[in-house]
Amino acid sequence: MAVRVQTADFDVGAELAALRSGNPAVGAVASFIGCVRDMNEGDRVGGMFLEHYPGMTERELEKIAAEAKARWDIFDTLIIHRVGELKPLDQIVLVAVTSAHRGEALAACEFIMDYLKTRAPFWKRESTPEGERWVDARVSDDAAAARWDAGAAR
Amino acid sequence: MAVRVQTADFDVGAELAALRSGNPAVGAVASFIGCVRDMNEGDRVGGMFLEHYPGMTERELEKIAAEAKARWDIFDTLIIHRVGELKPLDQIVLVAVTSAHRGEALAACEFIMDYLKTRAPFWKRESTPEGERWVDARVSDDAAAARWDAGAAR
Amino acid sequence: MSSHITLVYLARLRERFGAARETLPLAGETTVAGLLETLRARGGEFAVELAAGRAFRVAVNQEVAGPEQRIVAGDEVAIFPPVTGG
Amino acid sequence: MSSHITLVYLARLRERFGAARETLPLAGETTVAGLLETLRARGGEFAVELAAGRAFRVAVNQEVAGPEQRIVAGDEVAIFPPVTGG
Repeated sequence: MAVRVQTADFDVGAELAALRSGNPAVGAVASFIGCVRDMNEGDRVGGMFLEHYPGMTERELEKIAAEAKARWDIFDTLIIHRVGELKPLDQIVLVAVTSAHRGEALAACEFIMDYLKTRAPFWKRESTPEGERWVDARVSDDAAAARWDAGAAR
Repeated sequence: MAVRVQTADFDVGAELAALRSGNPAVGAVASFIGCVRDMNEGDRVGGMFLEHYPGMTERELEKIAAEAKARWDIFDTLIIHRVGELKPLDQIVLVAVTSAHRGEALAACEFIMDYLKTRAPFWKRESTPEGERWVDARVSDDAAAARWDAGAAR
Repeated sequence: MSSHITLVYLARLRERFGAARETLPLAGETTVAGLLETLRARGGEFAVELAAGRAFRVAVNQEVAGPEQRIVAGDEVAIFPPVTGG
Repeated sequence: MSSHITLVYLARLRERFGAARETLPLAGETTVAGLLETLRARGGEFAVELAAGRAFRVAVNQEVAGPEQRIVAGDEVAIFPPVTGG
């Protein structure tokens, strides 16, 4: 149930290997990597700054991980989220879940990402040719997270 | 849309980095790793042999990848499946999907895994304390794949 | 015993209000709604950004809070835009 | 021009039939159902494993095929258990 908020990049291969290492009951590792895109809302993005609310961020991520653990039959979760200056192609976030079976691992991974996008206190400020701008929250992110609240069948 | 069937292990970090390398439009990388468990159906598994149908295997995996590409707004897919002798903790399969957005990448990744389990010609023979046995197909795998045929809403 | 609360402003609101945090005296207790009323009464960016209908969130002691949430001395109250991480 | 088909047996059926592949003469054409009838007529493991109600699959030229699928000389016909990969 590790949660890390850091400016440094992360090594996906090493993180996934560590998450399942030594547990031969793990049959499934689902993971998601979020990356900085060079375009958003039709504008070219040269880079971004990711701000967060230290303290609350870690608490929210731990709550999200605990909720996933309570909802699905999974072994372990990993959430790494970067903050600070990031440029296109950089990795922003890694979410990984181990389970005996793929359905649980994949569902929990998606659940964590949907909640992370709507609940964890991160804010993106993008650099575009027109200057810097704070990214507005996406309605589709709220809708994605609301699915889980409604107990939507998968 | 790379498909590889091989006896050798694979480097997840390097594969995922290569899949998205140089494409700054990629905002999401969803991936799934299947691993050999040391228990199945209540028996201890010391190892397994994975047989396939050379030629048909590659064709089926390419069809599955093409179907995913047709159904979701994704950039690229990678399917690596190992065959031959495998032991607990070994990696068996890697499925990875890149997209601009996480929902498409995660859905396509799950779709590929569900179809791979029911359509691609692989067969597992496990070594247990009682000897070798061929693993029977799981009804839950057929059900998981059938979801997509029914056009189930996600 | 502190008789103050700490306000934390984040992201766009930090820029608008020109401060990352401030300390506010608090005698007794108030609510999130009461605090917002106090801040709006300052006028300027506070009145604009915290107007009814504007999209912002409040957390008390790092837990998201609704308008009825009680605030007492020593609390940390954060005000921030809807989140956009990941 | 070949007047044979190639049969491919995989996994458990390869072990049961004691062969990974065999060549069968074929004059004209048949169907998957017709071929299965021919194989069952051999008796032994073929009759047991290919009996109606047993779980197996057939692919003609590496495409999964139903009972009505036509088979002509030169075709590769594989018979195998339900798949269990990944």
